[in-house]
Amino acid sequence: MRLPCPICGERDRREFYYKGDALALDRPAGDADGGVWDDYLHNRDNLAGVVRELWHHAGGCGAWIVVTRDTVTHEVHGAERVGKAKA
Amino acid sequence: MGYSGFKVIKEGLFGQKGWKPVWRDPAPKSEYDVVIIGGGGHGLSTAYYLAKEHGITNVAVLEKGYIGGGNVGRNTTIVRANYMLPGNSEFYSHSLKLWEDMEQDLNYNTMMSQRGVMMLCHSDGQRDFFARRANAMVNQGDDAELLTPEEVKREAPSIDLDNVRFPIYGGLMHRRGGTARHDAVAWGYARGADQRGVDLIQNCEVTGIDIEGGVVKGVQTTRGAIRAKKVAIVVAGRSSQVAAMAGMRLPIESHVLQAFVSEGLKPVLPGVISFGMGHFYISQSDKGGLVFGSDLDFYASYASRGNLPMAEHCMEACMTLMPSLGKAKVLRSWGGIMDMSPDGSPIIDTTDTAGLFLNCGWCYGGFKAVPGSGFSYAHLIATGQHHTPAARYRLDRFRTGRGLMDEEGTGSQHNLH
Amino acid sequence: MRVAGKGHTDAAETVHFTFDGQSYAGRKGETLAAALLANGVKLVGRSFKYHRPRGIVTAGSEEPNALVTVGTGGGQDPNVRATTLEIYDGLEVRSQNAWPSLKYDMMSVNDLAAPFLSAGFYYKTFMWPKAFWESLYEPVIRKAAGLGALSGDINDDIYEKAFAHCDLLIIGAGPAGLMAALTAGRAGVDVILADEDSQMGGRLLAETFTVDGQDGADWAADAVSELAAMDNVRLMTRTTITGAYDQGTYGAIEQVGHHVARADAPDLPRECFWRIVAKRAVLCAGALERPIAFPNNDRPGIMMASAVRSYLNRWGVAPGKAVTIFANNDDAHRTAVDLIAAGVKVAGVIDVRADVQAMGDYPLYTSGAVTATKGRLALESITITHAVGTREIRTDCLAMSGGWNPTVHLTCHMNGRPTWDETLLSFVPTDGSIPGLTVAGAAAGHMSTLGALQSGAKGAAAAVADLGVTAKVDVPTAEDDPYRIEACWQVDGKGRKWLDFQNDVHVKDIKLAAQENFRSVEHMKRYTTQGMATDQGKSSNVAALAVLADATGRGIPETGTTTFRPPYVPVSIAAMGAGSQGHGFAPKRLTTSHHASTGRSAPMIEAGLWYRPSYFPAPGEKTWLESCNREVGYVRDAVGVCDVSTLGKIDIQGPDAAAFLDFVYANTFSTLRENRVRYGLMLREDGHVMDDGTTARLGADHYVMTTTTAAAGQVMTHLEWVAQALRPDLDVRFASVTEQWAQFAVAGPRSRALLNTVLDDPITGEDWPFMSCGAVSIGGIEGRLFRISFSGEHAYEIAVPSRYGASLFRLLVAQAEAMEGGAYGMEALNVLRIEKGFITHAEIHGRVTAFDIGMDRMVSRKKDCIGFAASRREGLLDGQRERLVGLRSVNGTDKITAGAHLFVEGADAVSDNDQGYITSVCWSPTLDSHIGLGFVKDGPSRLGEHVVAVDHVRGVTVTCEVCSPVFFDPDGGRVRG
Amino acid sequence: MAKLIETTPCAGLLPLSIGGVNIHEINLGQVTLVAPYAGGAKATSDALKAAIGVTFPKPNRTNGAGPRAIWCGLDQALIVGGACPDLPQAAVVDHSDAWAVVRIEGAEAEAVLARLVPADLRASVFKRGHTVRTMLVHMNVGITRVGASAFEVMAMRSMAGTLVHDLEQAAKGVAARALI
Repeated sequence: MRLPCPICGERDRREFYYKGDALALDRPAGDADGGVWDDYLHNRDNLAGVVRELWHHAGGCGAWIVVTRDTVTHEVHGAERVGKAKA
Repeated sequence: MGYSGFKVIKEGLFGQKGWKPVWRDPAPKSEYDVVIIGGGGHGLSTAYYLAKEHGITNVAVLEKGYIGGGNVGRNTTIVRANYMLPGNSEFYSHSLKLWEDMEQDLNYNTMMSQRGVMMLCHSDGQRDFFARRANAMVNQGDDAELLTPEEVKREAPSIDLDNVRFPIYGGLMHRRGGTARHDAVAWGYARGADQRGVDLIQNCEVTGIDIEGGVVKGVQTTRGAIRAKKVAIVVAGRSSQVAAMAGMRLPIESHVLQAFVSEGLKPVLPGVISFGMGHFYISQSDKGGLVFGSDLDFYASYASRGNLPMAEHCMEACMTLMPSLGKAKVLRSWGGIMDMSPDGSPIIDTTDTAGLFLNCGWCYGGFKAVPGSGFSYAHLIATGQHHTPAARYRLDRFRTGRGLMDEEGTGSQHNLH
Repeated sequence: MRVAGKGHTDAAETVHFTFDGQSYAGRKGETLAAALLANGVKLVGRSFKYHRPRGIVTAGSEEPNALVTVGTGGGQDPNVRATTLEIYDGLEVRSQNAWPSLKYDMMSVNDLAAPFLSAGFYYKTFMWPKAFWESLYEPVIRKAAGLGALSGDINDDIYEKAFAHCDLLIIGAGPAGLMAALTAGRAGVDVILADEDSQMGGRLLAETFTVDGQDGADWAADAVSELAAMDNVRLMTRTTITGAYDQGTYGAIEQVGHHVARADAPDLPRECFWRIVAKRAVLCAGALERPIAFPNNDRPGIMMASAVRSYLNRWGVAPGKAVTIFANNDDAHRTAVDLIAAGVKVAGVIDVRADVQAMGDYPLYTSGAVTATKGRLALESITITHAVGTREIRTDCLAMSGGWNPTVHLTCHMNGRPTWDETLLSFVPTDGSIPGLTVAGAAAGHMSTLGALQSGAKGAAAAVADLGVTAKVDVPTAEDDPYRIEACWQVDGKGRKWLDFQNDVHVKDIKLAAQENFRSVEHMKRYTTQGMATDQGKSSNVAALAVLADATGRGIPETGTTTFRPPYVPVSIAAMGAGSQGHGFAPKRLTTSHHASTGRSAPMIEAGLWYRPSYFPAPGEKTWLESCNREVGYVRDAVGVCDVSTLGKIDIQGPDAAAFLDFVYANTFSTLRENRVRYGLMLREDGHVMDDGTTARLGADHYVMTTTTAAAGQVMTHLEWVAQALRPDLDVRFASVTEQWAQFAVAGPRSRALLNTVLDDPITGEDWPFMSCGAVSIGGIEGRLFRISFSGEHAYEIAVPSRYGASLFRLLVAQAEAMEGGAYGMEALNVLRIEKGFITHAEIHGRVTAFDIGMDRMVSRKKDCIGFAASRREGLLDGQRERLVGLRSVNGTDKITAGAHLFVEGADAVSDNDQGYITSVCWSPTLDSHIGLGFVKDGPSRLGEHVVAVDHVRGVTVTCEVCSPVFFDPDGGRVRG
Repeated sequence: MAKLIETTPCAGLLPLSIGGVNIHEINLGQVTLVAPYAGGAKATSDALKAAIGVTFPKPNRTNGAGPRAIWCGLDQALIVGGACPDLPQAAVVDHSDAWAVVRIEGAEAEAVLARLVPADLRASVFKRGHTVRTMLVHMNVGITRVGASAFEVMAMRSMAGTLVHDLEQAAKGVAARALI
């Protein structure tokens, strides 16, 4: 398996660490309702199909990226860096 | 028909003509008392125990493919009760007892072989942690021993004590653990359920769950609508999809776990050996194949196949631990889809929909749970009450933080368990 | 026997090898199978279940029968296919699965019991009495099962792994593969051409075809020469592509050194496992001929027709003196033609078809079938029926052909299913099964040589066109005979009709499976073990499917196939795990003081990837505990030195560094003054403790964080996650400086005195209060000093650039020894921290919260932080949770053990009564008592209570007093002193 | 006054000469990790250019021949072979002691690295002056092509022994093939 790092180009899967669904980017406020945090921490759509998920190019440039990937075929549709650095 | 050595000899003399189908192929009826979605190990054992323990036989098991085609037929066949935390401890203890009586109970040789499960530790700290686990097992009434490195070597001469990257400080031996013939478990439960009147319906995919006013009414399938008083979901690897039909979003992420088998070899391993640092486990089947596995591939997948990095990691762990196995050749690799939960422990619970039940989240410990899970799930479905050994497998524990069972201590990231 | 004038081997290059102790001569480069056949050896193995005598069936890696063991001792290599093993001088080979000998195998009694050993019989018996499974039945079954054996010895044979990258991977170097490589290579793209054989050419080496009017083998040799001369083409022989994986990654096993005696090339890897990354691939793996299931079709001497041609044409060996041929297709007739041309007698061709013409001068029996065979250890005769009767034919070799199966395996590795082709009577690959891979040649169902050449060229041209390169398609002339075949899967008659030769599955087994309702192809496979042997059903699966389809009244397409999965051929664990044997499993991290420590005979223990000294033995000390007690004494009474460089050190800079730390730590760091250090507690987002450590503020926007050794990597990943993903609004940068600085703890009442012997400028208590930090100079080298303590003593940690680490360690230890102190190791460090109630990952084991370890008040309510919200969950703040306490054996002298569980006095030691457990213990020489840390339900409310620690597995039961985790100097006077 | 003595990461391990490759340790001198703050990329690059004549490198590239700037990860570069100027708009960290650096060169250098490294280092795609952050077996490394058949490999200092061991084993395997 290979993933397209937006910084380094396509690299072997062994250079990457997987975190999970990209919903982890949408962190609730600290005082948000328990149910909101439950959804954030635990509950997942877990789609059989195209998903957005978080990977870290740990064995490469160190970028955290959002990869769009099909969980059935493992086809990768693209990747982008998380967040937006301050301009 | 009963199976026995006598019967095998008789059929041998008469050309095997007397063997009957192991299960029927009934057409689905329009209504059942209980519809079980999923004809895997857990679904089949649930049906069996519903019939046997609760006399509920107007039951259909709906399987989208073939009976036993899911994880029950694609695992490393390990059976053990070596858990540490309340909840898991009593559940797996109960499940192991069911394993021990399974063959006589089912009249089917599932080849449950209690040749022992030995976990290896690699530091003083890990040995202390193993002691905690071992004592929890004994407290629960199960067996556990701490082994010295020399005792480990005596049990498994293949282990290289002298030149391994993470030295062996000892082991936790669980002698009542072992392996079983995975397909036979599915077939044995299927046969037992069928004999008690349960309809096993293959090639029948559930496409919808009918709910009216918060009460479950039945299911839609590729073979038509089926009404049911109770519907039980038990579809590891597809849990999120099926639960979504009932409007539920589960604390589950699906991951692929690979396993490997070598060519047949003369006996070389005693029982199951598990190498903590490499997250590697291996045993030898009755046919002589080394059956082994390692970690998840670590990315979400429904593909039931993996990639090379984890396969290589697995072989690397084998080579540091037991280099004398190096010339064994891997014959086949495969993948199963694991329901990974946020604490690595399963869910057996009711849902917000009356009559709808949920059984999922077995991570990669589902095989050894087959009898216990079916027994406890059947109890819940039949009585509406949680069966005591599985009473902690609640869905709401993640929201409340009460009764989490994180054996690995890795936290709520699903794939880390 | 050898056939004069045939074959591509050189008679002059004779080598000697042994098989079951008997010495034979063979020719360099030929396979063991060819050499054995040349020597008239027909019996080579025993089958798995019934131990039936078996001979060589194929001439390739699909061989089900001819498996042998090579070598002895640690180098013993079981289950090697004689059909692929190249012989060399001194090769020693043994047969397998037979006792006492291949000819007289006691276990062949199984064959007599065969009527009772039908498919799946074992599921129906061996259940009584219950205990007999493990004690009797299973051991007997296990002993009988298995094929070859491992020696159990370890050896140092070298295995290797490697990566390769290319534009186009061509799998198989037969006519299609060579043509594809020529086409792509000439177009200038980077090509890898891989073939499992030692020589490229595929069937061109084994047939008598011509290409471009030239002998096919010569054409192949010319093509290989042309390719070898291209810089952009890499030729990989003896390399089998084993698996297709995501995004154009392929696994491959190269047999690097199995054809060479190890003594001749000691450093040569035996095998190399390749990870090949290809933008495009063309599968030119050809096709595999399949047997026909007729009664007793498994006798030695019955083999595939194509194999007979391989042995004859390529190796110059005739597998028999009077050869018969049984087939359902035209292709097989060429066997007769080739044999006759070589002067070998053809005793008859039996063709199942009615309207078929002989291609030469041989007896042809149309509408024919082989209905019986004779010969116990070698074929002697066959009985046939044909259009006008039955007869017996004396024959010592029967060449059979049930048609060809395209080698679709790789196309199924990503869950693709092949498509049934009614004309070819076989499965062909389904387009698009592997992204980026196209199929050409016989693998795609193009059965003629011209068809293979054409599709190879076109396949390659299309693949490189995808990459924006135009390739010229220029195909030589070759035969283009039609492939005519008529279905024939099994022949009626008395006797077992074998399908899976190795696993001893025959037609009746499949029918029994169907009878018992194992109708799904997967059920049939699993019930009968059809296709589960070392060849994974390469030649037998399709016929078995056909039998199942027939037995269940379905067509073959509806019956479906089982799934082919990697690897295509068996791959040794040593190859895929290459580099890991011994210490290669993980990198080793050594501190700068490593050699100084080992020089002092300190036992080194693993701490993650690092090695740290356990203790430093002194002359006369007999146990680690004596050393440990002495080292604890250094710190409590004088001064001790310990390398703490393994702790993670992260440099954090930026305008928002303080805000960032406030977000990742549960407590607050923005309020920390410059040149001061603070203890920090880090939570996971799920509210449990991730790690702890100290963080120093070096400047307004500059901190350096320390992590535990164990969690350093996890914390770094976490910080990058938070900074990049959750708080991109914060301007902060990190860098690991773990490697940059060698850092040493200097601890004990004389620590300042010691430091003042090495620092260029002495320090004072006033300038360097507890939890201060700053720059210092040692011999003109700038370092950092932190006044922090993990022992409860007046202590410091001093850091210098790593190049000076070894030197500084020796200096510090020498100075300490001059002050009645010295170096201390992990054992003493552990005692010192337990005495003070400081936690490590033994306590923060992933399931505990700040509340559990008594640090909930540190979790700031004034700000949001990682883990805050989840840590407020009701279940995590329940007083009845197991919470951190100290434990002291009531009489002080009873040893307590970590891992013991705790019970109320008088309660049974069973799960329902469990009150908690012990995580860390030590003998405290300071307190003269056994002490420990542990977790007890509602612990802080139970100080003073007696509990019983029960360690069943160590046989220890001790009454303990629950106490504060801080055993020593609870007021902290010493650390500030 | 105390006197501290320097030790290099690969002391006692190198040089090695095996078949077609030579491996020896490199001393890069002063090594400074530079990570520009938000909005500080240009100013940092300009300051580097003015002081030592190299601009801040693009990903997977190095700049300069004397003093060099070697990209080493997301928005980070190592300044080697010269003192790093004051860079107010960047985090600046001394990394002079953080790395074990070896040079591997010879006709088979690429083949040796291909035994160990998943990244594509073929000359056609990985040219002189190109650099990657990747893995060497299980270690994180930086690899720079410094010549037609010469590479610089940087690994964590503490892993120097493993780095040399892995390179040595791979080189032996490659050399042995040439003999059959």
